[in-house]
This record gives sequence, structure tokens and C-alpha cells, in this order.
Amino acid sequence: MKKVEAIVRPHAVDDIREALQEAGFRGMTLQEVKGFGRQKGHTEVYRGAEYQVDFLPKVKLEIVVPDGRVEEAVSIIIRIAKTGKVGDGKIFILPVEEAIRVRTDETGDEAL
Amino acid sequence: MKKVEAIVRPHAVDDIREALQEAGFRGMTLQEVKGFGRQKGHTEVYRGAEYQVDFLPKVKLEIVVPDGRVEEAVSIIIRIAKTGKVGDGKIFILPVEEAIRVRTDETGDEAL
Amino acid sequence: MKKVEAIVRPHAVDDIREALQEAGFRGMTLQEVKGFGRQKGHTEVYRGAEYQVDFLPKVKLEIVVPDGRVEEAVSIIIRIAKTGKVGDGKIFILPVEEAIRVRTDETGDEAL
Amino acid sequence: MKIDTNDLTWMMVSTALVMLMTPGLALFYGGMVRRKNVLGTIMQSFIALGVITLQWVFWGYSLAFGPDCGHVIGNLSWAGLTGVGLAPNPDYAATIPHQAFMISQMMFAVITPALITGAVAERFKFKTYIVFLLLWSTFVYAPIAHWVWGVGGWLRAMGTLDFAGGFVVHISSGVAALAAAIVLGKRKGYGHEHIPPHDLTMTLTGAALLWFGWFGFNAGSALTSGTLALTAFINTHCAAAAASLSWMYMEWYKRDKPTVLGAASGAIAGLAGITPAAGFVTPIAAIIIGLCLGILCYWGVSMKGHFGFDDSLDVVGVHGVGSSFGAIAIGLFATTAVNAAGRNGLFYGNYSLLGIQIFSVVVVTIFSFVMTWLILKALQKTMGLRVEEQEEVEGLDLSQHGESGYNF
Amino acid sequence: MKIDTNDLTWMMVSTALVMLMTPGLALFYGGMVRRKNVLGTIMQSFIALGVITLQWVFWGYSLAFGPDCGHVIGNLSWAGLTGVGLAPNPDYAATIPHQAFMISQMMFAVITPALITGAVAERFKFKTYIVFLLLWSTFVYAPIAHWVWGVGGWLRAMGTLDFAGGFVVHISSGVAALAAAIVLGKRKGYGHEHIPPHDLTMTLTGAALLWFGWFGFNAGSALTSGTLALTAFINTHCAAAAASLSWMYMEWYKRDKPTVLGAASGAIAGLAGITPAAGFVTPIAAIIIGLCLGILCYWGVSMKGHFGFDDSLDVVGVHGVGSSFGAIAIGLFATTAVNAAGRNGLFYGNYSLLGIQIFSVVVVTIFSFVMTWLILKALQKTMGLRVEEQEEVEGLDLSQHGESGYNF
Amino acid sequence: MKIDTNDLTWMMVSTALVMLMTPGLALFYGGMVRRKNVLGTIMQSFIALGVITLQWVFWGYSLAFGPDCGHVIGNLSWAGLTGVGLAPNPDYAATIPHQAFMISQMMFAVITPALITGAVAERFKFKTYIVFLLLWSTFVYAPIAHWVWGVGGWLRAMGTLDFAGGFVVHISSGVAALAAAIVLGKRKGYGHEHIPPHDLTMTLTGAALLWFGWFGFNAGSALTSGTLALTAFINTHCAAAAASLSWMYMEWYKRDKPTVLGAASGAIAGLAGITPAAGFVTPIAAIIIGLCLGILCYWGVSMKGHFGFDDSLDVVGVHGVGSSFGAIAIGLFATTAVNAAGRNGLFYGNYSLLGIQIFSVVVVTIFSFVMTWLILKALQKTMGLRVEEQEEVEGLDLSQHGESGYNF
Ligand SMILES: Nc1ncnc2c1ncn2[C@@H]1O[C@H](COP(=O)(O)OP(=O)(O)O)[C@@H](O)[C@H]1O
Ligand SMILES: Nc1ncnc2c1ncn2[C@@H]1O[C@H](COP(=O)(O)OP(=O)(O)O)[C@@H](O)[C@H]1O
Ligand SMILES: Nc1ncnc2c1ncn2[C@@H]1O[C@H](COP(=O)(O)OP(=O)(O)O)[C@@H](O)[C@H]1O
Repeated sequence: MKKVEAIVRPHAVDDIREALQEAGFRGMTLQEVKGFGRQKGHTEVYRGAEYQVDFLPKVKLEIVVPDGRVEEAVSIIIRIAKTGKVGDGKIFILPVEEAIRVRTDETGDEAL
Repeated sequence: MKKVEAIVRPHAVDDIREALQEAGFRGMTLQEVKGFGRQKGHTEVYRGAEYQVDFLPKVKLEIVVPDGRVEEAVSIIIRIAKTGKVGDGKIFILPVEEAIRVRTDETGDEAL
Repeated sequence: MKKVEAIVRPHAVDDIREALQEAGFRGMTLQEVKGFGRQKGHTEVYRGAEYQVDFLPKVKLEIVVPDGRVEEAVSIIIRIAKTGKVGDGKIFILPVEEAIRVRTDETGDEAL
Repeated sequence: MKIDTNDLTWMMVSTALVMLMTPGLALFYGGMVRRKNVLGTIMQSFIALGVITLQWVFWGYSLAFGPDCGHVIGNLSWAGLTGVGLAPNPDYAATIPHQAFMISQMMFAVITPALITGAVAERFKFKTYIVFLLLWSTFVYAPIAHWVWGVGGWLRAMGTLDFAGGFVVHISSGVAALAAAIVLGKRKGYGHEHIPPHDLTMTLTGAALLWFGWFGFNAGSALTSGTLALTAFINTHCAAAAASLSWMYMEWYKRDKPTVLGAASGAIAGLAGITPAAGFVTPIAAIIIGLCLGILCYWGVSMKGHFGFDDSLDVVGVHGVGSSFGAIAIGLFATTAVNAAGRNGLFYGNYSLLGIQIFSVVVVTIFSFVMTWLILKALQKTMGLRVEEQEEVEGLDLSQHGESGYNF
Repeated sequence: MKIDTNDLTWMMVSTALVMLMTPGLALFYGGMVRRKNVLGTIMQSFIALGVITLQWVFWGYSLAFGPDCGHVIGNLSWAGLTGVGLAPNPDYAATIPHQAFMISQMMFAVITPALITGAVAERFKFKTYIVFLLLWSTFVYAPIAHWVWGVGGWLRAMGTLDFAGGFVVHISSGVAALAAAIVLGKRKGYGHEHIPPHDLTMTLTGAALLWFGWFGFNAGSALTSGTLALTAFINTHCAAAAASLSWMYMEWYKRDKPTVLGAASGAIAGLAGITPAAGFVTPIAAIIIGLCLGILCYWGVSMKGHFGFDDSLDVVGVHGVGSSFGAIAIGLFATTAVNAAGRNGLFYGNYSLLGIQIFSVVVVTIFSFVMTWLILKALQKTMGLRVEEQEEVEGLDLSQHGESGYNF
Repeated sequence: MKIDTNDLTWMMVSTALVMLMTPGLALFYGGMVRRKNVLGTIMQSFIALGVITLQWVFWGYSLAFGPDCGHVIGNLSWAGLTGVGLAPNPDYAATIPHQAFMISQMMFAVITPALITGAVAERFKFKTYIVFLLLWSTFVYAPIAHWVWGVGGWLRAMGTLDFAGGFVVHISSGVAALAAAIVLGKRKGYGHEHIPPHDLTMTLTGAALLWFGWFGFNAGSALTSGTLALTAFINTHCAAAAASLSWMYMEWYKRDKPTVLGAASGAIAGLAGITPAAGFVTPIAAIIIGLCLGILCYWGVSMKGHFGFDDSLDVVGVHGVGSSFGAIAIGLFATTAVNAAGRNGLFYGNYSLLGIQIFSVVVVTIFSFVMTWLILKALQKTMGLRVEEQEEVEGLDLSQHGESGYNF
């Protein structure tokens, strides 16, 4: 099993979720994060004091998949998340040694 | 060392923390996340417009443990988080190559 | 590639970001988390009812780096995050199998 | 009877101020519950504006203030505002239209049952709550209002003094809150889980609106503009200030840290406690009463744990305890120098008033407790009082209203 | 003409209350948009206090109420308040200074264009909006105010009744909202993405301030204290209560869950709907009108989906539909028993009023729609109406104002 | 002396409005600090309602308005409200009870020290703050109030004009804020870390309540209902509107983006600035003054960085600068046509007033600065002024009050 961690733009999330679901991925977990990278932040002004805000709102999507389905998941995410402009985000693949479903104690690919 | 990532129902968190602490696990980190899986979401209505909310509030608990204590941690979490109803969550085990305590520069199991 | 996960005090974040950037690390991702460990929490009182709050606000910084730059990143973070008082936090190193830049489909160290 | 349009101006202003108290209460309570219950909690107050307004027009006002039946209740001859017109009714207020009196009293009737909801926060079934509102207002509020303020009411005849609703509003609801907390039972997780207020800035905003509106509540209860209204105005403010300080002091003394919620709670305790006395005592007496109220209600709220009921937002400790003390304090501090229509209390040489006030507290307490208990037990048997356990976990906002307070 | 200082007191209070409605509206709308647009939305209301205040002093008041030109508009002889002094102008209000009338009317002029912003929330370019404010207030608000309320205005001469701004404020803005929603087009993602309100507690707070302020709006429109003001006061409250209940009932009936936003929306519908009628009907009629309003506006809002325009915060369904119904209901329920200066409606034997009211609704609707359309089209061609797509994604707060509402 | 109950009605309303300003200020400031300090910041204003209310009753009022001692302070013969009864005191207000004057002045005394807290936000030790409140109100506020408004006060005798508290409230607190910002020093991280407002919607809500309450503040300072109150009412509104526009314009011009915080800040600057002049100038003059205020205070706030003190929420730039300008503007724009009890300014041919006003600004500035400095230095030596560094990092909410504002 692998964990696919995708850091993407917030508004792409609903569509990604839908596309993954259609492709048969039945579970995922999501967090709001702040990203820093090549994409420029913005300036905020409060009573004349300017602040550079470097961190941008991103969403991190985590989905643990069987080894064989990593590429499929990645390509779906890329298809939807790509706009071609700086800040589209990154996908990281991490090894997962075990997965357990709390409700049933199932383990391995069964648990996903 | 392994990282135990447990995605569980929010209200189970306090009890899990207590049980882990009693068992001698002295550190953990927690995040609010949104989960999508077999458990159904709910419908919200705003002035007649219905919205299906698919993502459910979950908590992700991360605890890095020495190799030998993975099973213990997992079984404690399962014991408390299990209700038997859909949505109890998942536990993932990931390999960790190194841990460092910032305060003391200790590394390895010492650092946990 | 490795993922460096650092759990640090919230107010250290801006400085860490700056120092990493200066050292040439061009991307990172950040989340607010709650930490539990040796550092004591605090007590809150609401109309005479006392509550022990065990979880402390921390920030989790994730930065994926080429194998060769792990130590550099770690030492920068430690340099800035260390106050010497309990609660400075932890750094975990996890293996990453692949990284992909969504915008360009670049992979590997190129994608970081 | 000629209308004094200045009195009418004052009454319209006061009535608007009292109206604002109900949303103020919604925020005060809403901030103290968990995030998942914020809308449900706000709704319980807000909808009282809808439900009780119509109830009051169609039968409530007539029951409370209409022509007397046996000294215990009004009859229905004023139902639907029949005969309640623009000419003054000198029995209640000689210088303003009868309808002005009616609408001003309406706002009191609206907020009273809403006060109770604090005791049963985070678990009351909304459908049942609507029915409870109607029953409680009809069978508990209207009789007590009639006894204390209605022409022919037996407590009024006996000489009970209640300037602005200590008995009618605060003791009645504070005691009902106790019954409700007992009948509904504790929240899931109470005493075990951490159930902190989700937004104290909302609670503070609510407290501010309540304080502001209370000027209308108490000073408007003079039913005329003039020195009596002014005295009530000053007493209201001074008691609130004093009680917020003494509550804060208690916390500082007992726990080393004065809380913001404590200061706000003290202010509300001072306001609720001075309500019955506002038009009968001097400003200095109001300050003394206020100082006592902060200490007493702090203690009232602290006691809760020992009795084992879950009066979630401390209605009993604040409104019940506070206004009972205020009602009794009239028996001590009242002076005809402030209000010729009142009487002197113990400190001014009259022994009898204190007894009457204590007796009235006992009577209203028993009546409200028993009636509320009966109404709730009947509803429990028929409609069910509490949301399902699963719904409670999910929160009232989603389970009762299909909404979320925040989408941050 | 002697000033009645009691009437003046009442008018100052009322004017302050109406002023508070604009920030109330800001919160009401602000809670319903997404987090990234909260400040931009609040600003659209808040800045109307700045822009229209000066517009009104320098030319708006004179156009609306100044000496008549051809029954359609005032001339500019009162511009800069020339001749608008501290003596009463008996044409409008015989017992208060002319300036008191001017400032009270100013608050109406301020809130009216702010109401429109709900229809085009989350996408209006701020720079253009400022210009729109000035143009709309000058070319739509001022004429309609003159027709209906100005001495010499043709609708007024014809006998149109509008107690507190049903035509002038609510229909004019409700219809303008329709035009604006159509010209500006839908929000990016509308109908596809989930666009939930970001903070309904803010919306509820806003609704509460609106309700509170509306006492000044309607009862203050009597321009004197007295029984007429009182009647308007009571009707306002009763209609709001009734409409919040009936809207809630509709939701319960249709979807099984009564929402908190629904109850608040119903209240606003009741308030907007009773506005034209507040000083012409009895309280019982106000309740009936209120009950109808809740149902009708619920339906009005539900229809939106079928017509395919994105009236984001339902200005058309609530203010347009609600106040049109209220204006027509005058033709049914009005009675000279309540207001000798009014006339009887159908239910009191007079057939003509209903026709006049319906005709006036049609006239004001067409005028406001066409004029708003023209103004917006002109602005679209010149300055551009909408923010860039990228700015819309980023949100108004950052793109238009360089700020974030929250830094939690 | 006969009481005019209409004037009394107006004063009760005004007093309630001014009371609401203190919680309004709490929200205005509370939104601008970081999340971890929100309750501590709100508390600093809220508790002033408790502390100063009692201080005022027991000695403050007597010092400020009691029988004169050497033209600089009142004596203590009115302490505990001795002799302050329900009959009018014609020296101050001939048509309302003396107590009505006392309670209305109390609300001014409450908000003034609360204003200062903005300059030292996020670092003041709560225990010391309570003592500071008492000392400052006794040794700075009471004397200045006596000089400017008290019978026998030397500035009053000299002819200084201050309609509603420009000197007494805004300059005194604005200057004290400067002293406090200097003595307490900068916040940890100031100038280096990003310290953004945590909730601007709260700040906007606070600004709205302040604006609303300011009608009571300024128009209530007429102490009677009537045309003078009305003029103050209109001027207040117009200046706020004008200043919010001109501040916004400055931002647009200088930085290309008009901010919402800027518009709100402009409004407050306009309100603070018009306060001394509200009852002496015409509405058009008020607009001109307002336009200047927005520009001037924008500049005042922008200067802060150059002087290197951390006036965290810009009390100096807004209240100090704004009200000094307003006080001086009286010397230009005042006209006896508006207020026969005032005098003419430069533009109406009288040269002397301007000098008096400038002189008074200097005097009050020096006195407030020196006294505040001394009080704070004394407290620094004894109790300590600032929270510990660790507590500052943790936030006032937890360290001073053991609470969190939000548990989302
Ligand atoms: N090395 C990294 N480790 C962790 N997260 C990263 C890393 N580099 C980029 N990110 C995340 O990816 C987001 C997008 O990266 P950015 O450089 O702005 O654009 P792009 O992906 O188009 O090159 C960042 O906001 C950050 O959250
Ligand atoms: N493949 C997955 N990858 C990441 N998270 C998952 C995955 N599957 C499920 N989850 C998480 O686990 C939660 C519970 O899963 P769900 O399918 O609803 O119930 P159950 O665990 O009882 O089968 C989800 O809400 C989601 O957060
Ligand atoms: N075993 C662990 N797994 C995951 N997170 C941990 C673990 N131990 C500590 N942490 C995180 O590190 C933070 C700091 O740890 P703590 O024990 O308080 O101090 P220190 O790092 O100085 O020993 C905790 O708040 C928690 O977020």
C-alpha cells in the first residue's frame, strides 16, 4: 500500500473527490493546510501597515491505495488539479506498511 | 520506529489520549480533518437549496512509536475507537527513519 | 527523497520559513495541530468549572527534500526552534518514494 | 383619559429595547454552547419572538391581564385584543394606550420562557420545545403574571411588590429551569467530557445587548417617563456594575483568576436580581444589593456540581437565586421615599413586607416548579423531550435544523 | 409652526434606530456569503452610510422632496440643505424641524441601495459599486421617493398609500436587485459548487438588529409620537413574528426541518412586507398579512432556481415579493379607523384603493427595473461591473480591499 | 425647577446609548487584536462599566462636578450621591433631575479610560489595570472634566468650548494613550512579526455600535431635547460619513485599495473629531470638518511607524489627533446661529475663540500626558505594568483570565 499525499488548490477538491469516487476509490481524508512555494502570496494592509502573507491556503488530500492503483489515483488528481499556473501543487507517494479498519479489524488492502 | 496514523471519530479522542498515556505513550499529535468514506454525509438546507455534505469531521491522531510498541498502540486505539458502526475509521502504519527531539538533539527511540 | 515533519511552537514558524528559504528550500506545507507530550497544558475555568486542557497548539511543518539535504533542513529547524524548554517539539524523517509537480508532471527531485 | 405622548414615546423606546433582549439572550446562550449547537440554541430564543407574540395576542395577554377570574387568572374576554384599544386602561397605565401596555408586556412574555432554555441547552427536541413554549406561557407565565400584576391577582392584593418582573420573569423561569434540568437529565458526556463555551465573544456581545435592553425592561416598567423611571434606570445600571465586580472578586479570591465570563455573569445576575426592586430602592441600596448578588450567584452557580443536575447555562444559579434574593431584598431596602406607591422595608421600620415577599417567593417557586414538572412529564410521555442520542452527538444544528452555524 | 419636542425626541430615536439597520444589513448579508467575501459584503452596506449621506445633503434630498418639477422630481433649490432649517416644514411634518425630517429620510435613502447588494453578492467591483450607488440613488431612488411621498408627486396625488417605504425602499430595491442579478450574471460555480453561508450567527445578529431598527423605520414614519406610531410599532412586530412562523412552517412541511435561516428570513420578509401597510391596518390584519408573507416569500425564494438567475441572497424573493404583496394588501386591509389620513381598502368597502396600489406596484416595478438596467449596462460598458474571474476566486476581501476578515 | 419629562426621556435614551458604546468599543478593539488576546481586550472595556460606575457614585462625580475648590477640582460633598437627588440642579441642567445628569456623565467617565486601552493592547497586566482605571479616572479625568465643564472650572471660565467631550473624553484619553504606549513599551514581536487583526467583522460590529451610541453621546450632550440636540445629531452623522469617505479616499489614492478597516476607522475619527464641535457648527461645517478628519487621522495613524512607539490600536492617531483638530475647528467654524450659548469662530468674525481653543488643547495635552506618565511610572515601580513575557506569548486570555475566546 501507498499513501498518496496531494497538496492542491482548495477549489479543486470537490471535483477530485468526485472523480476518485467514480474511479472506485472509496475513502480519503482531507485537511486545510497553508502552503509556501513558488506561487506568490499577497499583501494585506491594516491601517497603513503592510503585511506580506506568504502562505497560501491549500488542501492536502491523503488517500491510501493498494500498490497497483497508485498511478491511477495520481493521474486522476493531476487531470483535475492541473491549471498550468504556478501553485497547482505537489503529489508525494509514501510507503505504508499496514492499514487497519477500526470497525472490523480487517487489515491490508481489505481495510481500504 | 513507526508512525501510527489513526483517523477516528472526534469524540473518541479524549479517551484515546488517556488510554495511550496510561499505557506509557508520552506524546502524540492531533489534527482535525475531513473524512470521506463509506459513512454517509448529511444534507444541509439554506433557503430551500439543498446541499449534500459528503465530508465528515474526523480527527487524525499521529503517534510515533518504537517498532516494538506498534501493536500495543494500535490495539488501544481500536479498543476505544470501535463502535461497530460505519465510520469508525482507519489506522495506517508508516515507516519512520529517524526522530529527533528539538530540545535535546536526542535521536531515535530516545526522542519519542 | 525524504519528508521532514517538524512539530514546533507556533511562533517559531515565520523564522523557520525564512531560514529555510534562504538556504534554498523553496517549498513547504504547514498545518496547525494540537500536541500532547511532556509539556504541561493549562487550566481553564468557566463559571467555576475547571477544565484541564492537555493539548497545546503546535504547528506541523512538512518539507520534502532530496536525500542529501535532510540534515541541512533538520539543523536549520533545530537552530531556530530550540528554546531549551520542554515543548520545543520533534522532527520525524519519513521516506518518500516519489514526488510529482502537478503543473508540469515533473517527478523526483525536480518536482520539489 | 388623555394619552401623554411623552410617556408613550418612552414606552415605545422601552419596548423596542426589551425586544432586543431576546436576541441578546440568544447570543448570550449561543456563545456558551458547543459549536454544533449554536444555531439550535439561538433558535430557541429567536422563535419565542414568533410563537409567544401570537400566543399573547390571541390569548396570553387576556389570561394574564384580562378581567379577573377568582384572583388566579384573567378570563378570555380580551382574546385577540378584543377591547384592547388605543385608549388608556387606567387599571394598568393611565397615560398610554392600552395597546402600548399590551405590547410592552408582550416582550416580557417572550423572553421569559426563552430564559429557561439555558438549563436544557444542547438536548431539547425542537418540535417539543415549540409545544412547551405554548403550554408553559399559558399555564405558568400567565397565571403568575396575573397573581402579581393583574388587577384582582391574589399576590398583588396581598401586597407583593415586583417592580419589573422579579417573580413573573426571573423566579418563574429560574425555577422552571431547575425542573427542566431535572426532568430532561444531563447532557451526554456531562461531568466527564470537556464541554467549553465555543465563543465567549458572542456571549459577551449578548450580555451587552441584555444590559442595554434591561434599561427598557426596568425603567420601562414605570410605564411613564419621569423620576420613577429614572430611579429604576440608575438602580439597574448600578446593580449590574456592582454585581459584575463582586462576582469577579469572588473568582479572584477563590481561584486567583478573574474571568471575563464571570464578569458578564455577574452583570446578568445583578440585572436579574435588581429587577423586582429597581423602582423601590435607592441607588446606594441597589449597589449593596448588587454586591451581594455577585457573591450569591457565584455561589449559586458553584453549588450546581453538588446537586448533580445539569443546569447547563446556569439559569437556576443566576436568575433563580438572583431574583429571589432581589425580591426578598425589597422587604429590607424598599422605601416610600423612592416610590410612594411602594411600601417601606425592614430597614425603614416596616416588618410586614419582608414576610410577604418571602412568602411570595415560596409560592411562585412551588407553583412554577410543579407546573413545569407536570408539563414536561406530559410532553415526555407523548412527544419525547430529548433528541435521540445520535442527534445529540451530531448536534442540534444538523439534527433539528439541517444547518451548520459556521462554514469556515 | 411650533416644534413639539416630544415628537422630535421620538424622531431622533427613530432615526438612530434606522441608521443601525444599515450595519444590521451588513451583518445579515455578511454572514450569508463565503468567508472570503465577508468584508467586501459588509463594506457595500457600510460605505452607503458614507456615500449616500453626502449625496443626500448635497442633492439627493432636494431631488426627492424639494419643490416639485412636473410631478416627477424635486428641483435643486434645497441642495446643500439651502432653506432646510430648524423650523418645521408643514408639508412634510408640522411638528418637527425640517432638518429632522431630512435626516430621518436620509437613513431610508442610505439603506435602500445597500439592500440591492444582496442580489449581486460576491462579484461586484467595488469602484463601480461606488458610482452605482450615486447613480441609482439619484436616478431611481430620488424620483420614486418624489412620486410617492413628495409634495406634487404624481403617485401621491393619485392616492397611492405607502406608510414607511414599501414602494420607495423595498419594491424599488427588490426590483433593482432582479435587474442587477440578471445583468451581472451568476457567480462562478453557482449551481455547481456548494456555496454555503459562512456564519449564520452573524446573519442572525444582523436580523436582530434589523428587527430592532425597524421599529424606528415603521413607527418613526408616523413622524410624530402618538397612537399612529404605536399602531405601526405593533403591526411591525406582529407581522415579523407571524411571517417567521409561517416561513418556518413551510420548511417543516416541505422538507421536514425548520431552519434557523428560514425563521430569520421569514422575519425580514414580514418586516419588509408590512412596511407599506404598517400605519394603515389593524394588528390582527398585520398578523394575517405576516402569515401570508412568510408563505409567499418562502415560495418566492424557492422559485429562484427555476428562473436561472443568481439573486444570491434573495433580495427579489424577500423584499420584492414581500413588499409588493404588502403594498397590495393595503388595498384590502386598510381602514380609516386606524389612520384617518389613509383610506379604506376592499374589506372595508372601498374598491378603488386596491387598483391604485396594484397600478403603483406595476409602475414602480417597471421604472426601477428599466432604470437599473440602463445604469448597469452603462457601467458595464465603461467601468466594468464584475471583478476579474481570478479576483472572484480569491474573494472580494483580498482583491478589492487587501484585507482578510479573519485571522484565526 | 420643574422637570421636563420629555427632556428626561431623551436623556434616558441617550444615556442608554452611551452605555452601549463601551461594549461597542470592546468589540471594536477586540477584533483588532490577536485571537489569544480577544477576551482580555474586551474585558478591559467591559470592566470599566463595573469599576468606574462605583467610582463615580462614591467620589468621581463629586470631584468632577461637585462644589468647586480653587477652580481645579470639585470637593467631596457630593460623594456617595449626597445631595444629588431627583430635583434638577440648574447649574448643569435645569429641566432634568440632578441624578439624570449624574448618570449621563457617568457613561462618559466609563468609556474614557477604556479608550486608552487600545494603545497598550495585548500586554497590560489586568490587576494593575484595575488600579490604573481608578487612579486615572480620579486624578486625570475628574480634574479635566471639572476644568472644562464644572461650575467654577478654570477653562470653562475662560471660555473653552467643548460640546460633548472633545477635551474631556477624547483628547484626554488620546494623549494618555501616547504616554501609556511609551511607558509600557512595544509588544513582543512588534515591527517584526505579523500581528494582524483576528476578526475584522467584530471590529465593524463594534464600529456600528459606537456610531449608533454616539448619537446619544453628542446629541444627548444638549441635555435637553430640541433643536440643539438635533443639530448635534445631524452633525455627528454627517462628520462620521464624511470622514469615512475621506479616509477611504486616502487609502485608495496612496495604496490603490480602500480597506474596510479604513472606512470604519474614518468613521470613528469623524465621530471623535466632531464631538467637541457637534453643538456649535452647521451641518455643512460638520461635513468639511469630517472630510479633514479622515485625511488627518489617516496621516496621524501612518505617522506612528516613524515615532517608534507601539500605539497598538491607534488611539493617539484617531482620538488624540482627531479630537484636537475638532476642538480647534470650533475656533474656526462655531456660530451663535447654531447655538446661542456658544460663540462665533474665526470664520464668523471672532478671533479670540481660536486662541482659547488652541490654548486649551495644549493645557489638556500636557496635563494628561504628565499625569498619566506619573501614574504609570508609579504603578510600574510597585505592581508592574506588563504581563510576563511568557504570559504575553500565551496571550492575555489564558494568562490573565484562564479562558479562551473560542473553542471551535
Ligand atoms: N518541498 C515541498 N515540501 C512540501 N510541500 C511543498 C514542497 N514544495 C511545494 N510544496 C507545496 O506545494 C504548493 C505549491 O507549490 P508551488 O511551488 O507554489 O507551485 P508549483 O507546485 O506549481 O510549482 C506549495 O504551496 C506547498 O504547499
Ligand atoms: N483509503 C483511504 N485513505 C485515507 N483515508 C481513508 C481511506 N478510507 C477511509 N479513510 C478515512 O477513514 C474514515 C472512515 O472510513 P469509512 O469508510 O467511512 O468507514 P469505516 O472505516 O467504518 O469503513 C473516512 O472518513 C476517511 O477519513
Ligand atoms: N511520539 C510522538 N508522536 C507524535 N508526536 C509527538 C510525539 N511526542 C511528542 N510529539 C509532539 O511533540 C510536541 C512536543 O513534545 P513534548 O514532549 O511536549 O516536549 P519535548 O519535545 O520538548 O520533549 C508534542 O506537543 C507533540 O505534538
